[in-house]
Amino acid sequence: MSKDSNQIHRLTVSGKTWLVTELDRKNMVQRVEVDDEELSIRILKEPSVDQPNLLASIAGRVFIGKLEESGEGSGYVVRLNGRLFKISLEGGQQKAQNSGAIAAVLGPMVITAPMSGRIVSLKASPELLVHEGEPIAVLEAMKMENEIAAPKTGTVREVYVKPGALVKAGDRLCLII
Amino acid sequence: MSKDSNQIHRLTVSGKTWLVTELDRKNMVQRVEVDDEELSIRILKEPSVDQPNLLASIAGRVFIGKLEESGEGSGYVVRLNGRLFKISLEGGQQKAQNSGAIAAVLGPMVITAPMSGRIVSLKASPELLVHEGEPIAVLEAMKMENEIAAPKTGTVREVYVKPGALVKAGDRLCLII
Amino acid sequence: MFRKILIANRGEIAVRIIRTCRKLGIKTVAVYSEPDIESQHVTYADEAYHIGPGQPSESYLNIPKVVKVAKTSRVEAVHPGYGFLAENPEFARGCEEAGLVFIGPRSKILASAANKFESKETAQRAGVPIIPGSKLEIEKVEEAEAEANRLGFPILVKASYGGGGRGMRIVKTARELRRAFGLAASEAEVAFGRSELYLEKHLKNPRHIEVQIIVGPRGRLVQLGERECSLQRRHQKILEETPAPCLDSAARKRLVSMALKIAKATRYENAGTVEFVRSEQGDFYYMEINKRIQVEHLISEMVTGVDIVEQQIRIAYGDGLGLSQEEVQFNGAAMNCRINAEDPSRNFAPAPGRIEEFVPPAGPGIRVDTALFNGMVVPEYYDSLIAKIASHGRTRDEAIQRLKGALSETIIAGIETTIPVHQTILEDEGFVGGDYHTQLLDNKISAWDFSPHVSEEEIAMLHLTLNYPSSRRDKIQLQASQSKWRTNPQIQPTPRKPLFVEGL
Amino acid sequence: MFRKILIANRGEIAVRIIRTCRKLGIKTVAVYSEPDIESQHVTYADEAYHIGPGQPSESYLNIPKVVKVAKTSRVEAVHPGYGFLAENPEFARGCEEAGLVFIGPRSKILASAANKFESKETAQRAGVPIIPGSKLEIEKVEEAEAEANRLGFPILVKASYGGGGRGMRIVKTARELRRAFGLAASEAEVAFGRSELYLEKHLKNPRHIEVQIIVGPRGRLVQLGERECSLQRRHQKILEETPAPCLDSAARKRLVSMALKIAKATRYENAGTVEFVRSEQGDFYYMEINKRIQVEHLISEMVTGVDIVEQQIRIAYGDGLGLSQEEVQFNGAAMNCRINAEDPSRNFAPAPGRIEEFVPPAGPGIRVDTALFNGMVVPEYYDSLIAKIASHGRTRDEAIQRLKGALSETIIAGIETTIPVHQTILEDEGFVGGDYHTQLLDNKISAWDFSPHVSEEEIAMLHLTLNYPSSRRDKIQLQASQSKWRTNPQIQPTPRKPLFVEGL
Repeated sequence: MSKDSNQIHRLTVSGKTWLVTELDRKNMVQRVEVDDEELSIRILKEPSVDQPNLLASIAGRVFIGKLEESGEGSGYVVRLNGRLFKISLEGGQQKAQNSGAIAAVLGPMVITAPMSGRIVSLKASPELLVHEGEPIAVLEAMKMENEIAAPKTGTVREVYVKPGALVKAGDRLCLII
Repeated sequence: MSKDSNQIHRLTVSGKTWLVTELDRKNMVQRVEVDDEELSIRILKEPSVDQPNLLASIAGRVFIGKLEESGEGSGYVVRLNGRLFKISLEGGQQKAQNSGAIAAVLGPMVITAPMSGRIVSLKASPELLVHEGEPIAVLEAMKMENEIAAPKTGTVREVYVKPGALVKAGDRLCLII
Repeated sequence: MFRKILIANRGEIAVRIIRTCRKLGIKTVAVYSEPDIESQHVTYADEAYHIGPGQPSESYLNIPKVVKVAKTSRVEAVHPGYGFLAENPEFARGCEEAGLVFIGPRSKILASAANKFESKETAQRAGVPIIPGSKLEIEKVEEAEAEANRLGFPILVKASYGGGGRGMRIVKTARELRRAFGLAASEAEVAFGRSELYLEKHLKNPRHIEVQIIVGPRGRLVQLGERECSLQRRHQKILEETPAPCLDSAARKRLVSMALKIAKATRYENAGTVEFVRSEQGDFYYMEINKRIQVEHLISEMVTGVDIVEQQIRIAYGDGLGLSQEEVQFNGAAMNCRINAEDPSRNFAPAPGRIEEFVPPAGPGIRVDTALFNGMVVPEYYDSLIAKIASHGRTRDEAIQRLKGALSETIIAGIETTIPVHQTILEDEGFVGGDYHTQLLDNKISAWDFSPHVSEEEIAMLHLTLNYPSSRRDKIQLQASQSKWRTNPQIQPTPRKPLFVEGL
Repeated sequence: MFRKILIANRGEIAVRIIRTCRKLGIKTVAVYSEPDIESQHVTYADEAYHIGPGQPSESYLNIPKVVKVAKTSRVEAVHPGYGFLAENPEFARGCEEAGLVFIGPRSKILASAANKFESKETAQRAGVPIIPGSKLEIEKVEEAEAEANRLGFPILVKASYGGGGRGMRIVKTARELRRAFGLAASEAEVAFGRSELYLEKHLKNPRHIEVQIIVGPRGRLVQLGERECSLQRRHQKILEETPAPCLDSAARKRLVSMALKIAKATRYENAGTVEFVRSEQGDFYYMEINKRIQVEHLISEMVTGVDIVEQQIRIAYGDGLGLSQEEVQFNGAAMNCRINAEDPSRNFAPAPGRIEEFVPPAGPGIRVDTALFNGMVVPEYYDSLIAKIASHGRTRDEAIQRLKGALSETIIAGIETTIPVHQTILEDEGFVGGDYHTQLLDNKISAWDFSPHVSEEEIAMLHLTLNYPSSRRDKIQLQASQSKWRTNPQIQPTPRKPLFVEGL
């Protein structure tokens, strides 16, 4: 723990990023700064291989934390009092924005279906110029129609699906260059 | 599956043993004899590494089976429609009875606490002769007193606990020779 | 009583019907589509049969298939639940012709009210007001303009053949009519195969209030009070309550007597719901009669103790009405939250997926109707309703407070749900004051923040859990293994509009 | 209203009290022993503090510790739940002296009724019959013989200082008295530190019926009807119901008026339960008054809609009685099953352990009060009650059928429970007929088979699941890994008798 002291961590949860700094630790009390608020965490039980739960209390409230499984890349899943939180470390949100910007510059991009469903309508057709945010397809799932917007400005090079087609999450819809 | 055909399996569940024989299998219908009753099992979905559930129906009733984890020795745990069943193969019950009988003949036996609790009273004392089924200790757990009976007739050689002691499941209570 | 019935539905309503059947000692037969094979309604039923792939048209809407399963499994009756084939006269006729009892009104009653004009004319003859509107099917925009001028703006353009919000448009001035009419007609054509439209006077800030009725043989009838269903998002009900907080006993009496008039005039049978609109001035207008069990029926059950599904089955069997109006006691207030698999922080995008953890709420006055369980997959083919969490209290305030507690206890992990929306609603002054209408949610919802609230304390704990020395080792091990957690796809869908706004 | 209260309890009752506090907007402070640190009552509370190791005497019964936590956490009141310190006058006094409101009767009322003779004399003065008995503390067997002859056999020998079944003996003939007296005296000495005994006339096949009362300031009082608690195993309640099936309205009126007389004569305060025995002839005899919330309070809540815990808190705060007798409506019937972590197929041996899977029942008329969750460990230190599964119906029959459905839906895997016992009871003719008494279960239970029923179909499926070719590979992999499933220990304990038969 000591090696991380005073280092600023960036935690992104539900699209919001917090700055977390570990301050000092005395006995079983760890002080932590979250954004500008200082909190004292009293460790009640440290995690072990047999008992992977971390038990601690803040201002009397007891929390049970457990690292569930790591996700892809910089993502983690932590269970806190039964609820699951997906966490990105080191400013995951910013990174996502950056990668989008890079893609816009770098060129060809395959648009995939964000969820399983049925293609209700398709605006993308070969050689069509599309602008970022412009709808290129409508996907029906759970009795709702969902617009799929172009993530970048460019020209549609190939279209892989037809209106009415059933697609699975991750299936290719079209290629924008 | 074919190699097991017509072989009689002994399944012990909740202390009762059934004789199970696999008869023929045509397409997705497996015929099985349980004791003297013949049943047709229609396989709806075979288990795979990704989808470990076996789905099948008997007389229209749908069952979802999953091998959960193997227990110790010949024990298995199967989840059937959400419920967990502990199963012994090859007549587990008989085996348990036998091992009891063998112990009675073979001699020294350490009696352990079947659950955590408090020793309320202790009848076992060194050199005491005890008969099978005779109470040797009373253990308190969940506000109930539970008698621990001697599993064999013999002489108490050593006593490891005192009245009032807190014990954990598996802790040694005494040695009977 | 019936020995065995088939439930031509899925999800929470199929499970709910099975529960009443178990109570009555009736065996149940479930049907399931491919993605539903491991569902709770399949394992809760005594028998279950596959009826096709995920697409509703090929399974739950496949009349010949469902009727065939009913016949081969030798059931005596069929309960259609809500949605799917529940109000389909062809399905009811199919059952009747196969010698099966359809648990609901007879096919000819379902068919007669399929034409909403006939139903409205019946209402008028019975002396129940309807919203002023054009009576005919309008095909030409000029005709619409003449009718609109007669009615006065604002008006509502609606599809003559088809239900709910599809093809519906509010037109505020004469100038907008031509464009709106064209768009609505083409939308109606696509959705229902018929482009005819009609016009209705548009009421400002209306309330949607409905009356639950149960009609036995020879028109014997009881009513289980009203349900206030004005809390809607884009014409879809979100939260329902009973009694309606805006009604005094005189207004309630007037409303109920209108509902009974409609039931009698239409010679209605079995359980049904008479829907009304209430204007800001307090006038009621008859809308339509829903000929099925409704999603929100449970709140009427909670205040009266009457099992509506049981009454449906008893009437269909021929046992008659099991209770008189005098036996129906109304106790306290009840309120229901529709929990949908939708992501409110991403404009209510559908959120199908695997349920990693489900912990339902419990305790005094709480009822949960759901088919959720740990590890199940919510399929993308069907309605997003995954649970109903309802509360009952001696007063409306008690019901609200209990519901807030219940929502805070509920854990549904793995997918996004509309629980944060309900939590926001239950804190909203307009809602808590009881003074709201069908526009409340659409007016306010864009200003609400539904990204799950995470406190500083939780952030500190998440950080510590992630970085605790002994956790780190696990972390490295875990990173090497395959993960079941997919990161969200980069491209997020934006829901456009609901497909079937059935107002279930 | 109180801003913050401490709950000096654990398990389902602590969770249930937290739910009412949430409803009322009161913050909660929980206390926990070491093995309870990950319990639901700890994470549901706003704050929670450790008060000692697993042994109750060092944690939940540790008065100075609990009072200290209450003071340092700055609560204004303490709710004791049931069991533990609930009726301990020293604890109530400790709270009072620390400036904390004890949610229950004042310490002097708890203390005065601790002497059961005083309480019985008060009853007699109020004109309420008590079971004929010896009035004094008897120390010598000769004295007992004289008293027994006066009363007539069979008689009941009971400990003067102590509760429930400890030291209790039924003596049928004069010949048996000497031996029974000696055994009972030494048992009482061990259990309560006092060997004095007293005698009571033993009634044949009695019923145990109790009346729920709530007393506000200045003796203002409401009653929430009776509860039939005769379904007992070795003097411990197993299943309770309301209304009592044996009572007609005249008998109910008589019973309730006796309960009210007792409440007034003892100047009782807050919620309490007046317990009666009913003889085969239909005569009621006052037993004692329970000065706490009871395990089975939920069935009275279900038929009246009154939140008894809320009333306790409001009265303690000084808000007075929140309702009048006229406002209390009785609707239908309710029934509660106590689900214990005990193995009925091994003579109800305690079955603590890890909950591998918990699926509670739900649906119309079902209420579940529990603190169970997936993965929790039921500790061996405390009472074996782990869940209450209750049903409400318009009729007793509906409540029974719903409860049967609910029990069949419930999954508690990992430990053994008494669910099979309840399932057998609900099919028992004597119980279903409503004609039963406190001996029913003890008379019948030895003839019942509680080994879980497994059907041929299930055996066939278990076999196939185990032996399916693609499963086999997993099996080998699994065998290599450590198992969390311990095989049952070879030596099984035989429960002798309950330690504290508190009749909670």
